Amino acid sequence: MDLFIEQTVSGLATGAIYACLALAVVMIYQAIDHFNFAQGEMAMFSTYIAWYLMDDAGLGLPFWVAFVVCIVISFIGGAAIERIVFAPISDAPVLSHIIVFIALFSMFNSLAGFLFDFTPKNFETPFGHTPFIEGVISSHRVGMIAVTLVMLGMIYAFFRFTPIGLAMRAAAAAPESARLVGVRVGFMLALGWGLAASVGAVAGMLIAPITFLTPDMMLGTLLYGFAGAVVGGLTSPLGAVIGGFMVGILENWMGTFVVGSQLKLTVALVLIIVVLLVKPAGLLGRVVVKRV
Amino acid sequence: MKLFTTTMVSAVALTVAMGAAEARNAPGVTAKEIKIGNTNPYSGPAAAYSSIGKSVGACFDKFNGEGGVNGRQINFISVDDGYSPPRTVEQTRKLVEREKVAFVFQGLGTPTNSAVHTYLNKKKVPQLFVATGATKWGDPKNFPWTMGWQPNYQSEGVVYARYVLATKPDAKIGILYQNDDYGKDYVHGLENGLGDKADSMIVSRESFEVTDPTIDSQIVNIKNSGADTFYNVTTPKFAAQAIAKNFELTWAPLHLLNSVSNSIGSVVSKAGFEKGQGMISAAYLMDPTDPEWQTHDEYKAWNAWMDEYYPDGDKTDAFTAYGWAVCHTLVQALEQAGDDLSRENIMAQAANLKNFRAPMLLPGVTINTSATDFYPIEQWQLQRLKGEGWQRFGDIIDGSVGSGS
Amino acid sequence: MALLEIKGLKAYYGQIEALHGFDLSLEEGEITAVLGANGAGKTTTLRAICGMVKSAGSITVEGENVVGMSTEAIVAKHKIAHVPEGCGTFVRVSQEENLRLGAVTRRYREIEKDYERVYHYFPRLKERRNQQAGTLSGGEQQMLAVGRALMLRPKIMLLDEPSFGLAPIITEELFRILGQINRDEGVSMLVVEQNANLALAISKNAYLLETGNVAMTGPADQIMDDEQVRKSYLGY
Amino acid sequence: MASTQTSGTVPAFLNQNPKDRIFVLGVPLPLLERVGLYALLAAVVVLPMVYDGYDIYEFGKILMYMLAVLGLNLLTGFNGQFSLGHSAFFAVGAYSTAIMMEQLGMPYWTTIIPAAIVCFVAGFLFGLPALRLDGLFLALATFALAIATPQLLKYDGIAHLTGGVQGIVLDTPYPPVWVDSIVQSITGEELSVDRWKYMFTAFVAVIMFAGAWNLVHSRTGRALIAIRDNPLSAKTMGINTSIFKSAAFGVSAMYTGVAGSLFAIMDEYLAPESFTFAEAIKFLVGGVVGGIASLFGAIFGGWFVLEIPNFADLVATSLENYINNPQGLTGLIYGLFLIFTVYVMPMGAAGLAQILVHRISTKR
Repeated sequence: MDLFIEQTVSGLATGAIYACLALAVVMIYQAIDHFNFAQGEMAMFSTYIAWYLMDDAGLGLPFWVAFVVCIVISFIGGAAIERIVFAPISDAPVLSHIIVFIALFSMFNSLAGFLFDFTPKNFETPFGHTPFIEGVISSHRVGMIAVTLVMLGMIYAFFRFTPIGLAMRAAAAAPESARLVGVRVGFMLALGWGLAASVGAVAGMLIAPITFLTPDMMLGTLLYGFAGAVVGGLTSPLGAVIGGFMVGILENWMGTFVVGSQLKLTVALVLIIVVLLVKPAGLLGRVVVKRV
Repeated sequence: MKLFTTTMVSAVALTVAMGAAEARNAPGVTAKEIKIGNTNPYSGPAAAYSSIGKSVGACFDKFNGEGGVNGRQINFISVDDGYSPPRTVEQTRKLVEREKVAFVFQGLGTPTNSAVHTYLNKKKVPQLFVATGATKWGDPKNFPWTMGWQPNYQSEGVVYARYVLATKPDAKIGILYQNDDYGKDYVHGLENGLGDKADSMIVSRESFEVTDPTIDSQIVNIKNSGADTFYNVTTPKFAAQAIAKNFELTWAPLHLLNSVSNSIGSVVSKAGFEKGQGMISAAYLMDPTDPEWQTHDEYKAWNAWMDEYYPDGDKTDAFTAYGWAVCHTLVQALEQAGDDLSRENIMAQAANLKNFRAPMLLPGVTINTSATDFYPIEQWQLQRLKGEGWQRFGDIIDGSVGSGS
Repeated sequence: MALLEIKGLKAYYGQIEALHGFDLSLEEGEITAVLGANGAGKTTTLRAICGMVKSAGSITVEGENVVGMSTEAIVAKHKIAHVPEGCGTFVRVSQEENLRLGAVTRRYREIEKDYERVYHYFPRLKERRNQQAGTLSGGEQQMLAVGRALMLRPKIMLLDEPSFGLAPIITEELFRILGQINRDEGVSMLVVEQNANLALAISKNAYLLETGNVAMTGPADQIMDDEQVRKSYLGY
Repeated sequence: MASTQTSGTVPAFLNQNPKDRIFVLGVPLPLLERVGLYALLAAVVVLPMVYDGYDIYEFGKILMYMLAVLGLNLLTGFNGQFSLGHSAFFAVGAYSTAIMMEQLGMPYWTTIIPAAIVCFVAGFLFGLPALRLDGLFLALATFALAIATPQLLKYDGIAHLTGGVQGIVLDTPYPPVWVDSIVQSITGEELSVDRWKYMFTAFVAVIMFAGAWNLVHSRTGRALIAIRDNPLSAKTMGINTSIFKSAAFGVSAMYTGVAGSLFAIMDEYLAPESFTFAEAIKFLVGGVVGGIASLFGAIFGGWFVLEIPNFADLVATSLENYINNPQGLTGLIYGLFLIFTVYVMPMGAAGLAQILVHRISTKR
């Protein structure tokens, strides 16, 4: 098969990883109006929890039970982080929030290594690793894309059609006005954190069977996830997924035909900066109109 | 390096005070104790390697429990450098100047050891058996106070090159390597081994970063280059990914897997045995997870020690066997040194190991050093994955590359 | 008893006392104007009623003291719709979603016909129902803000400078509609305004604030006739 | 440069220093600050007379980190822009020095000024697009920069300059003969390399600190602060915000870059592994814990950045008997410190000191 096509397909498969994480990025951006720099580490930590639930050395639960339990734990954990860590500093300047994100980043990373050590762990997949289309894509990757799309549908519907989704967006973007129409802003933020942590957990559990589970699995991945979210538009879940796939493909194209594999991360860096400058709303996002 | 000789001369003045004050023995050596320093990445991106530091510590605990070495207890001070070179400098200087260790042993990592390479040599503090396989550690002419231990990465590359030349002379080789000194050393080794044919035989070179999420794209490129031989120079996580990805692409080249990642327990079993059948790898240590060794005496001794002194350790982790073996090597050197525990003599004895067999080395592999040969282990044996274990084949191969050069 | 009864209201920004303890009341179904110069405490008064500033004294709505209650609870329980200064538009969502947010505390099934109610008062909004709210003009955003308030089916509307930044012709239309809403739906309104003429024209009572205290109070027409008020606030 | 541009256009209030009227125990605050400054300066001069070897090396590193943190403080604390990517400018400075020494054979002490210029330009150029990015987005862009930096340094295309994955081993910075002879004539012993490295570092650091001090207390500095506090009104007052913001980015990069140069000279070895995201976090931690809007805070931050791993080690060793691998918790300790700071002293150690000063101060 033609190298170009093969790289494109491979890019799609990798793009699914980024799409997953980009979705989590958009989720939290919609819910709290911030990037969560600790998002990757939180997802990684959730994945370790799932691993512990599943592994024979841990609780030995079946995959789907562990999957659900992990999502629930992540939801509670995410909401708890908002209530315990962020609620007291809700009026503090952006810098304080960024610092706390970095603190969480550092803490989760460190804690994962401490609790689960650093050797790569094998993470099970219910889809199996058999070839789906011979020589092109495996069953797990197809399953992963499918789950990503399902998640996308759910998130889209949640934000678009449910009152609580709308209230959540309002609470994030304009907390004061939201309060004035009776939105329980604190509750919304906690809910948003919980949901974002859950989406991140799903992303982690889908990614880990491919990358293997290590405490540093998310650092580079998160950067690509951010790139995907920025390209697609931070306010659009659909955009984030498309953006994630695009970043995956673009990374492969650039790596193979243009800059070589040594500068792939730089591609993500340039992409983020260029999109933020040239089209800050991304492909599908809405222009954020500011009243001055 | 041209300045180095002048450096050495003027550095003498700095170290006079230390040497003169304490007669013969190195600082940190008393009638009851030998103080040894070590830096390891207990935190940070390379923390997976920290089990080496821990197992070395546990090994010294065992010797101390049995009366010590030469009647002296080993005081092994192992500190965290987070795999950050500046931190290694701080920590090493602290060990040498404040803790007054006799020498440093088994510092881990190439960039980290490079950061203190000149410092320790200027100060004439032995930098013994560093835990990295770069070639530069065996340079007694310019760095008489530094010595490696494990076979260097280049020598392993040479071993694969010879194997390919012998069994598959028309091979088209695709290389996947980690973009750092370790990866590039492996590539150089293979190129050296192939000699003139390197340019025609190597059809693809793809690198990746440790921060890359996957190596899929690189493997697609290598496969598309028409390669029929895959030289896999990756650390465990990426090695497992590569094995799985090849299988996914139904690509079945001759797979040469570097020894860094040939652990049955932490790599091959995780990628799946069925995906790695027929892989070739070189080894110098027994893999504790390989069923073949379960009845071997050295394995049993190792196993008993793990149970007693390092119960938290992971027995599938090959680094614990590594730590066990390197610790015995040092003990041998110290025993040879007897009661003359000056830094000079410790270094001299480390450079005077003759046919020493550290436990858990592969049968037939021995350690030899001399004043001009600072590469303790230079032997390999090739093995092939069959079923759920490695099968060794062929003779013990000498992979030395330019000893003492 | 009045619908909204304020007694001895004090409000604080950090250490600074912004309101110094005054009384104010709003009768059911009436419009009351609150006038005053910049910094007199008009906006703070409205914010205090909604529990958005730290305050002391008592604010009794429908017989319950709401001081210390959370904003969300006051809005939901007592149906107080606050149209803040600068509209408080949710710029990222569509115009109709803004209306939807106005009714966020009500049950989903009950609000369908309220959209039509809003469009009845503001036909122009209907044309732009799916437009992103941030792209609406200032006048449209103000109408949207009132529309959003209506979605709550409020008992009380608190309007903060509704004429701010609007063209005179639009301001007049807006106040005409406010009067109409008051008559048709019986919504009580507390209107804070710089444009005292317009506010007094639709109000029954009025308060004049000066530096955190009530300087004068009485029926709107009396206030309008007052010599000093005319000079200071009405400009003739 | 910038100050000439603004003279005449900057409104009068920027020329007032509100601290002039504050008195602590009867002493005017600016005077007190000045005394504190001179005391620190005296300490910096005295240290190499007392210490040598590892100790003086550590003090040198504190000063080096102080400069790096100072760069971040100037940007974030005084101009309100964020950077999670200052490890990149640290690397630019370090590599500039190393390349000039290695490729051009320049003596180490001549490389500081060119490296500073290179870093200023790099920062200024990065600052241009950064102008259009809000706080959060700028944080994202610089986050990406920090993560991509080690990879860029290893790039084969520039490996002949940067040494690629091998890094660069540098020559030892020996003291100039005349300095050595002066010291020998006074003390009778040779000046050790460690002491000289410290003296050199301290010399650069003191000049840079004084520069920052003057900058912050100048009209330019107040313009920067005005932009931080209210960009819109700063604009309406006639301050060219974009030039100022880019220049602030440049100056900030220059400070951190010079710290990088000093780092290269001090450690005599560079590798891409020395410039990871962890390094960027370090600077941020130093800035925040010291007090991001304070010059004195940078001194505390520099000390803190160097000592916190030692502190983590200490905690780790004391826990050794209870848990396995306590050193793994270093990151957790970092994180807890950050959160603690944000909660308890949002203005950092300097802010805390300020509060204490205000408790015992009077206004006239």
